[in-house]
Amino acid sequence: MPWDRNQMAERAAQELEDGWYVNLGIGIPTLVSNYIPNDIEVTLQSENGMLGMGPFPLEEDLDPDLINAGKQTISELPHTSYFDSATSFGMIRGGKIAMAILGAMEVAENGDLANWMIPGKLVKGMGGAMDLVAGVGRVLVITDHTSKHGEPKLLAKCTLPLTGAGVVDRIITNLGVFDVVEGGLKIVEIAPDVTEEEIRASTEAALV
Amino acid sequence: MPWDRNQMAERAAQELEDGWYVNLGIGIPTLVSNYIPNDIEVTLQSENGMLGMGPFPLEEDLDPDLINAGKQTISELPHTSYFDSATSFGMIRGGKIAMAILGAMEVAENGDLANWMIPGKLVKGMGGAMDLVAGVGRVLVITDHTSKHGEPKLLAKCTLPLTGAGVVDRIITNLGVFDVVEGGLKIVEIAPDVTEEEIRASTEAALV
Amino acid sequence: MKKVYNSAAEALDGLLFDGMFIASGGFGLCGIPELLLASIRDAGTKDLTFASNNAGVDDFGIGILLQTKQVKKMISSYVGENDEFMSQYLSGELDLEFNPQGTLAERMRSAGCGIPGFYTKTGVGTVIAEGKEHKDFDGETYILETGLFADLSIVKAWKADTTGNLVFRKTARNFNPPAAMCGKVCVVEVEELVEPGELDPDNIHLPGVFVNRIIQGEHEKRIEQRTVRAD
Amino acid sequence: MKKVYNSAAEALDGLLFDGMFIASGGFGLCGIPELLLASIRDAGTKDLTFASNNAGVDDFGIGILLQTKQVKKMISSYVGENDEFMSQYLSGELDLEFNPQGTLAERMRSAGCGIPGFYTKTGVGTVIAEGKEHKDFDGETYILETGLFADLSIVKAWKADTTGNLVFRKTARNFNPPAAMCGKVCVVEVEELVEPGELDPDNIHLPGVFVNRIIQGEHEKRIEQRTVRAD
Repeated sequence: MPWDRNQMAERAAQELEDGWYVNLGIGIPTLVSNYIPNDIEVTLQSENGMLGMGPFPLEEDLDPDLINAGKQTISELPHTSYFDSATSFGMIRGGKIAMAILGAMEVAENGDLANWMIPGKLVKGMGGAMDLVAGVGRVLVITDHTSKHGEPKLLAKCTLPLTGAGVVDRIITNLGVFDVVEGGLKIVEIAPDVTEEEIRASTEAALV
Repeated sequence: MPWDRNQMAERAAQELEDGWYVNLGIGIPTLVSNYIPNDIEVTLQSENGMLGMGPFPLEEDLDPDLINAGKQTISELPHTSYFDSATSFGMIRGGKIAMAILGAMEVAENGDLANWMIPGKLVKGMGGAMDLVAGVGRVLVITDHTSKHGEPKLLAKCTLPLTGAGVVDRIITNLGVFDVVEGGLKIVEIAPDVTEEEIRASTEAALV
Repeated sequence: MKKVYNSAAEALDGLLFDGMFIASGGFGLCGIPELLLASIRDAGTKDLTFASNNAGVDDFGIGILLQTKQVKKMISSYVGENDEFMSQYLSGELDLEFNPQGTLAERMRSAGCGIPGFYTKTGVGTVIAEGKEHKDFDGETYILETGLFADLSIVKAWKADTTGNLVFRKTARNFNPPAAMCGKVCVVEVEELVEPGELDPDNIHLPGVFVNRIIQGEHEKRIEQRTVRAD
Repeated sequence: MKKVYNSAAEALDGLLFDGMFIASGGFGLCGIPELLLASIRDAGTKDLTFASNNAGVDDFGIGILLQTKQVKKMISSYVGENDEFMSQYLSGELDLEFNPQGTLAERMRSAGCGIPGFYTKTGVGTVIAEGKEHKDFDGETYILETGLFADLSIVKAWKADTTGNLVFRKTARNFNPPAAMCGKVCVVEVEELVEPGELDPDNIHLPGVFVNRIIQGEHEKRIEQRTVRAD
């Protein structure tokens, strides 16, 4: 059976290492925080200016001055620090954030990522995604293997405007785990009861 | 009679305006702080990371963590703020400091300033002087009109390595006050009992 | 030199002109200069260009200036929360320049620090890099981004002393310090105004040299996405 | 992930190698990483390049590494307080690259922030500009300065919590934050080590993400120019 959203997040959490500072994108990546193994310390960065992001607050602790990059109210932790946006992206661009976990509209076999814009249709903006994929140590993408219409999302070449060129290191989909390597994507792991044939049938990118 | 060190500093203090943030160099410029008119508020910047520099401390308030750019122990004021060196020179380079008052080895008629190095002889470094002359709103130089050996210091052209090219706005010497204008230096004011002939005799720069 | 003014209108007096370029602090609706934005709406200043990470929502933040069609152009990283924005943009009434969020913040800080251009890897190989100078450093390709020099900065802080030293609170700091730095004049609105000496000199988030005018006022501080946990 | 080490030697273990490039915080003798410098002297690591605003005095600060001839090159803005330096420099034993103070600080910050180059007006028309790319922005000429990417950062803070969040005291902050940012690894010495939660999250001067290893120890904190007023 393919992984569901929570299982993908749980699988992604296994990628984390002790002592890492990590940025989680909106959507499934946010769920990863629920599965961080107890025996490692991972500090979450919110690019609007916070390290050490805590869970959603209790009703009585709601604070309009304390939100995450998705504009949701959150809480702080004992080791939290706050800083301005220039410093926040300084640490991102400077490679101090070990990993970003992001969603995708399309990923190409060469590691190109498109996740911010559908021309003429969806014009919201890239937010901090372009800085993240250019700056952090490792880019992990979590995405459904195909679109709602069943179209492959792992492509030979992205058709949408790029967020970054050649930036993705690893992809976790509902069907498995894939690394961007020389010549295409390498199957690292297959979800339970999924076959390589199923993966090949729903993947446009070269599988090597 | 030509001005002495304190009179030069007193004259320089008249250049200051209410609300200004000012950086004072080492030597005579430091004395300017003794003559700031009571009816204006001037905040002194120390480029090692402080706005609102106070006087030397009382013996019992000596603090190794509180020094000025000349490495002297100083004191703080109620409106003092501390910041790092990148921020400090951000405000300097960004033009937020209204005026720097600096010493000089040589000033040229086109506003070139040399005050940091005598090749083969004095190799100390420019410290923050190059950033100051390039960044602040207005550069005021205080210097003796001639060297210890009686040589002119206001020259047609600097002979020493420059601190900045065309950066000086006004010069206060023991003999008078001079503006850098099109074609040379303009005499703005003459010290009491000094004659224009005396000034001309000890000045190499074109006086217009 | 008095920096403290009695109202937003007073603090903005003489600073506004049609076609001007304003840098604004805030992220989403968090830490936005709501009083100054309302005053700019009341002043009716037109053809504004705004550098601001977001464009507010329809009836709050920069959104209120979109409703009155006072904005000509936005320089932002994300504008997805605003229907009015979308309709004006799609109809061609509003110009939009997307900047990656970190590039936007750094362009503001750079201008404030006298740096007219810097190189970044962000956006290389994307539409953001089109038309920009490319340069290799140590075998990697970067693009040149320029400082954003604004006519006016409007920002929101938590506390100020009367000399303009500012303190921000939690994630409401965000773009406020870099936005404050990049304007020819910087006007600040605060929740609390104190006397010099009441703020810790080691913990001033933005020194008063960057601040020209200050007002104190009541803030709505609207929450955009109210999310809570059960226990 | 433990960041706290028991001694300077332990904290530097595995990080030192001959010919390496070290960025150091401090201004004059104020806020210098005195314990780490002493430990590098004891380790005997050779052919070091140091980016540091100053070179200490003969028997304190980087001066102690000049005495043992462990330094090959200094990148500094002012070295006037050190006779040993001067004699080694004039005899050709020591290489020296002068950087304007603000350029040095910004080169450190830039490297730490992933910016390999930036333009500045500082030094245009002087020896500092020789051989550097010149570029005009808006009718003014600027020069390109590059990021200073160090192998190791050594800095001194007042307090740290065990996750590496740092707080500095008064003008001892100076070059420490930018120096901390530009190294592949950053080692910090502090006067006081506290538990997470004991520092105010709004007033962390340098977040723990920039810090890899921490030691706590006794500091001499020598005063270079003792100046007092009478009453």
